[in-house]
Amino acid sequence: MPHISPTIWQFLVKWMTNFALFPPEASKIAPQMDALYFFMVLVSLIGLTIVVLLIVAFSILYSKERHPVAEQIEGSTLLEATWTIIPLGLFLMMFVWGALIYFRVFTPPANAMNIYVVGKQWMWKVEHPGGQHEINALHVPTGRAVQLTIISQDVFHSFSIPAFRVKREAIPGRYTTVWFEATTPGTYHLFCTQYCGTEHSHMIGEVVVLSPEDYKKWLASSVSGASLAQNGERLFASLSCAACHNARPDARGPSLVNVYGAKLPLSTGGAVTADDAYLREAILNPSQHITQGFAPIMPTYQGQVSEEGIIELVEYIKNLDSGYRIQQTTNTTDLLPESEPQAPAAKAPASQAPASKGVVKP
Amino acid sequence: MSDSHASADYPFTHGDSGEVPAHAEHPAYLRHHFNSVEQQADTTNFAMWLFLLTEVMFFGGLFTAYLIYRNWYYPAFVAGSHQLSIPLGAFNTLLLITSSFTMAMGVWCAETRRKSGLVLCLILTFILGLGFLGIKTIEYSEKIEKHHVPGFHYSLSSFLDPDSDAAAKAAGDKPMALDMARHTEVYFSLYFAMTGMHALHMIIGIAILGFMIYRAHAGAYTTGHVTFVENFGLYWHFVDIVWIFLFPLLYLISRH
Amino acid sequence: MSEQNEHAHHIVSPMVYLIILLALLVGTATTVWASYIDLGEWTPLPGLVIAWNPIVALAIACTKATLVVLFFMHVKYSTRLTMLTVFSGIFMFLTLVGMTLADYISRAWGRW
Amino acid sequence: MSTIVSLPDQRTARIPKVNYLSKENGILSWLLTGDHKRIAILYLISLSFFFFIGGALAGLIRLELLTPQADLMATDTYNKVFTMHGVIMIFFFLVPSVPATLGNFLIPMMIGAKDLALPKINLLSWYLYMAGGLLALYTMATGGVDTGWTFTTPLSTHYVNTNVLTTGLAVFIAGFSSIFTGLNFIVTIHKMRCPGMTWFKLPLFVWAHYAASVLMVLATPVVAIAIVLVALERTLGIGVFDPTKGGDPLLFQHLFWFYSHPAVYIMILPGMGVISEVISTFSRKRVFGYTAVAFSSVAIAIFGFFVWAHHMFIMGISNYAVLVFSLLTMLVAVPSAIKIFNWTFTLYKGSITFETPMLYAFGFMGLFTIGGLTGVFLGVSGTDIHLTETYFIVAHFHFVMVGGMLMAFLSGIHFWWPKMTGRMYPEKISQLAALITFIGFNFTFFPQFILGTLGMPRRYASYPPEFQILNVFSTGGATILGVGYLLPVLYLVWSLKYGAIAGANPWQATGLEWQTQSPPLTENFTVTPIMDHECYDYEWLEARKEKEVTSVG
Repeated sequence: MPHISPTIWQFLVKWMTNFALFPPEASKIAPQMDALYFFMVLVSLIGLTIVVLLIVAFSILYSKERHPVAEQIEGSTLLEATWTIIPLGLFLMMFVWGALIYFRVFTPPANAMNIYVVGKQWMWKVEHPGGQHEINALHVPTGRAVQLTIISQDVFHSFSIPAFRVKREAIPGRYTTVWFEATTPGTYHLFCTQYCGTEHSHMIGEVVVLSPEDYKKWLASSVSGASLAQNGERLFASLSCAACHNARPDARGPSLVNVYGAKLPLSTGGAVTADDAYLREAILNPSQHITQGFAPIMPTYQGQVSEEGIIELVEYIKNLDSGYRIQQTTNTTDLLPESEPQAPAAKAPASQAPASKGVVKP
Repeated sequence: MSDSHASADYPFTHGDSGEVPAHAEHPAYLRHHFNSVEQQADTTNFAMWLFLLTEVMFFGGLFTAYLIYRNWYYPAFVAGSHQLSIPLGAFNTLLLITSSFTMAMGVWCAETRRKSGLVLCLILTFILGLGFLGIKTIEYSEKIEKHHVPGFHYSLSSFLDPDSDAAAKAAGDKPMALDMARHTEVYFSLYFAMTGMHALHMIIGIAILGFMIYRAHAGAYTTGHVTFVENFGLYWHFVDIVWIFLFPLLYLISRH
Repeated sequence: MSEQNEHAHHIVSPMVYLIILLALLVGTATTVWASYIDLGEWTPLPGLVIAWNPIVALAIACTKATLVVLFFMHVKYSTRLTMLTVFSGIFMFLTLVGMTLADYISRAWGRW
Repeated sequence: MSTIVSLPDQRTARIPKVNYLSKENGILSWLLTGDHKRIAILYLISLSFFFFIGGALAGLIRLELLTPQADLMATDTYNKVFTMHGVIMIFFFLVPSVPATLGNFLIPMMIGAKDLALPKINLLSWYLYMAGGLLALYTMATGGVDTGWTFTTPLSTHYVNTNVLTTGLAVFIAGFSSIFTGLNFIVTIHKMRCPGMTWFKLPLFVWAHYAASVLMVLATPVVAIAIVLVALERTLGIGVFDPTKGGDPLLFQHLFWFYSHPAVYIMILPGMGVISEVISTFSRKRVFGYTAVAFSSVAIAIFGFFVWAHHMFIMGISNYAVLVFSLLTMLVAVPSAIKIFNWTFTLYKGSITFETPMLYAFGFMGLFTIGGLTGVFLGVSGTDIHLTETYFIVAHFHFVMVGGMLMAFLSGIHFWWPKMTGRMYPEKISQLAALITFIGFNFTFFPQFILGTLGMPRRYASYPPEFQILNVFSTGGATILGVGYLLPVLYLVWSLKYGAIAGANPWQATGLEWQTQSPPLTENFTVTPIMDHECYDYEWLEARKEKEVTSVG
């Protein structure tokens, strides 16, 4: 064997070992999308071979030597019809199949585990409801539907996991959602596929799929401080949302208990289900989202709360199943010296909060 | 003179005569590549219409933006629209419609070769156009005073507390929430984009009008060759149509 | 000739122009007057509210525009080709506005 | 291999003394010309200049992607390089390429007119093109722009401080150049056809340009207003696209893609026109199903307006809109399939020869079929989720634009070179160049399909190591492609002086442009021709040749 220079040898080794041709299928939707993909590849190959074979055949059969005098043919409507109907039929079949997959990918199931993703110029911030915060990484368990609620803080990004065949644009100003169910444990690529500036090609990361047990271990080992809901509670108090939304019957703002998923009648008529997007809009542009029977006095928090803050508030509101937590925060704010004197003396009967120690009656 | 060999291949060149067959006597303004005056006038008219098509699509983008944001921020559009004065807007519409009329009369004068009539109509159109722009400057200056120009310290005071603002008080506006008041800037962005683009087209029109008056005075358009006046008429009427749509959409949002 | 050129160049009489001018002025007056009256709303489907005021304003503006196009711009007297051009322009304008609005309106329907 | 080229006897053949090139000379005769043929030559020279700048930028991109790390240049330089590659290639080469050169030169001759309807507007169109082009070069020289050719807001309005305004102005001006060319063609085709030239006697080249011109006139203004709004938002801060001020960045996507999808049909339709002419001439046959091909051009133009949001499937537009636009994208794919099959069946029972234009045409048909079919992959909403914004899209549009459009452009340049210059190009080396281009092209862009399915994102300066092999293939192919594109410049310029004298109709083609001398007279025909025969009427051509041979004796 003649001497192969090290660089070529290194290249060949790389060729043998590190050479991907098709992305791994690591989510439930991946095989379905690959089925459609290979069907389309097959149809395209057949179509291409038909065209190429015809061209080659006609070129050989009717070249100038073999067929010096050309016969003028006007055309045939039958042939025209065939190569209009057949491609149209094939394309429509692909359209229907594709639309089914599209709806399956972008309609999260109700029981999906929600993870928030905030795209920011040149990094992905992933926030698990339990409080785990990850940068350019996403740990998910297998066999569980995971819904990503994605938003961007500045420009268009696009959260793309090729191995899951899933991709959703991160848009500043509104949530976009996508869901997947991971199947095979492993580490897969995470890309930002919408051009977002200088470090666009470094805005990458890895998606680590763990078996349910490993996922629990990871959750336990990586908890960092309070959960999103707890942070949301602190924000809820510091922004003095409780001043109006204090779940008392005489409150100035609608009660937020079990509001998530409820159908809210709006002051402008019509009703809307309170999902993440609605809650975010209600915080930032309240005057368009006033629940019936309440005065439009809620101030806007645009520019005062970061995207992560809104996510924490939304998470807090989603977990509000009783007025108890709000009462607790309201009472503590009463203790603060500068909090304004108590509203009219007729204090509504304390909500059904169990007598908990450490609460000082004013 | 193409040499004899060449002529064998070209069936469309006469033997070796080579000289262009005598044309019927044609007026000076007929361009060489047209076969008749009729074809030339017809062609330039069609070309003008195609150009107006591009203008329709150009303003189409602005109208799309307007319709979307009007649905999204209707209260802000109402408050913004109350800042505009209907008398000035209506008067501007009258001015522009009359200038369209005088322009049409100008085209008629050119067709019937009435030079003085043509010059008079063109001057009237010129004055009415200037009047329109004058009123626009009044309106714009009023907005600049009130800081309603987006991007230049845009102030929300006249929406947050309408009593401090004469126009808002007159329209009986109620104080607006801050987030909706902030979206009035989108209204004024569109207001200035649309009326600004329209005014720019007016200025171009008036400039061409000035040139035409000078040429008409020299007797150019009353010799039977009216395409320039006719095409300018089409442009002017188009600019008038844009205003006919702008006026109700921007000024008359829920005045009751 | 390649295509029947415009028949004898039809000269529109000033009387027609005058009538159209009056019609346009009346149109402007009506649209201003109509904007001061609350024409109410109509809700064919829950959540879909159609206010009559903008519809009326647009209808008046469209009639004024058609008058200007037909008479001031002589489309009424010109070839079918000019008519075709005007319609293709309007059609493309409505496509741009319509299909873009179709996206915005149907966004609120689903959870997406 | 036999050929149909019939040149006059080289010993006595001479370039005709009076022609559009020799009629008047001096720089002013070129810069102030109204002659559509001279404007076409001006466009040809400036287009080639911009093509090689764009090509050089493409070379830089491919060199950078040889290695997984971003090591050839800093990432923001890479961003500026691919942005300028996009802007120059699309706005300053692909959109004007065939219409401005071959269209300008040939449409008046094909319909028997003396010139385009509005010669001065035609010259203005070239000046606007040059103004836009020089402004784009100025932008490159003074720091470039790194927003991508799509100017995505809010990136282009708030988050970059490079020359977005000057690039926007350059594109705005070049847009008007395209509008004026389209306007000129529509008016000429409608109003200046010679007697007897009905709509169904028009060559398919003219039909394709008519459809493309309708797109140019109706779609370009919308990108003009989109750029104006981006400029206003960038300078004055109006809140039309700015989410913090209540604007919607998706509105820019709607306005931008409303133009940019018809723009891809503006680019491909003229190429299809060239292919119809070349396939018909080199198989000596009328195009199979002439009316079907003509109407499919118009159908592509019309349907091209309703499909733009398939560029935005994952951007959060409503799922109902995705359904509508995906369905309409399927409809717009069908006319292209009709054309491919009609060209294939034109070869049936023909008398085919394989000169360079025909080789490029075969290359076009193969590559455009792949390009078109992969477009359906992206039109189907399901697979689009995985494939959008990856190298699959880069491969798709390069297959259609470079494999389709550029092959058609080169085929047209070689086919009409004798008519434009009176000289024949050298046959053997140009067939070699066509082969090299075809091979180089497939080596460059086929691996990118695989990279796309692997999920490699667009516009990445660095990528994971397992993608390197395919990228090395792609760069290797790019070098071959580069050679393939350099060769024509060499031998075409060489042929200007040393090429064989072509005579009026070297290919014995049936088009009206071949029935007059080459290079043609300034007024194209001394006597306005009468179109008394069908187009692609080879019997009429034979009959005329016998009559002519006897009459000259």
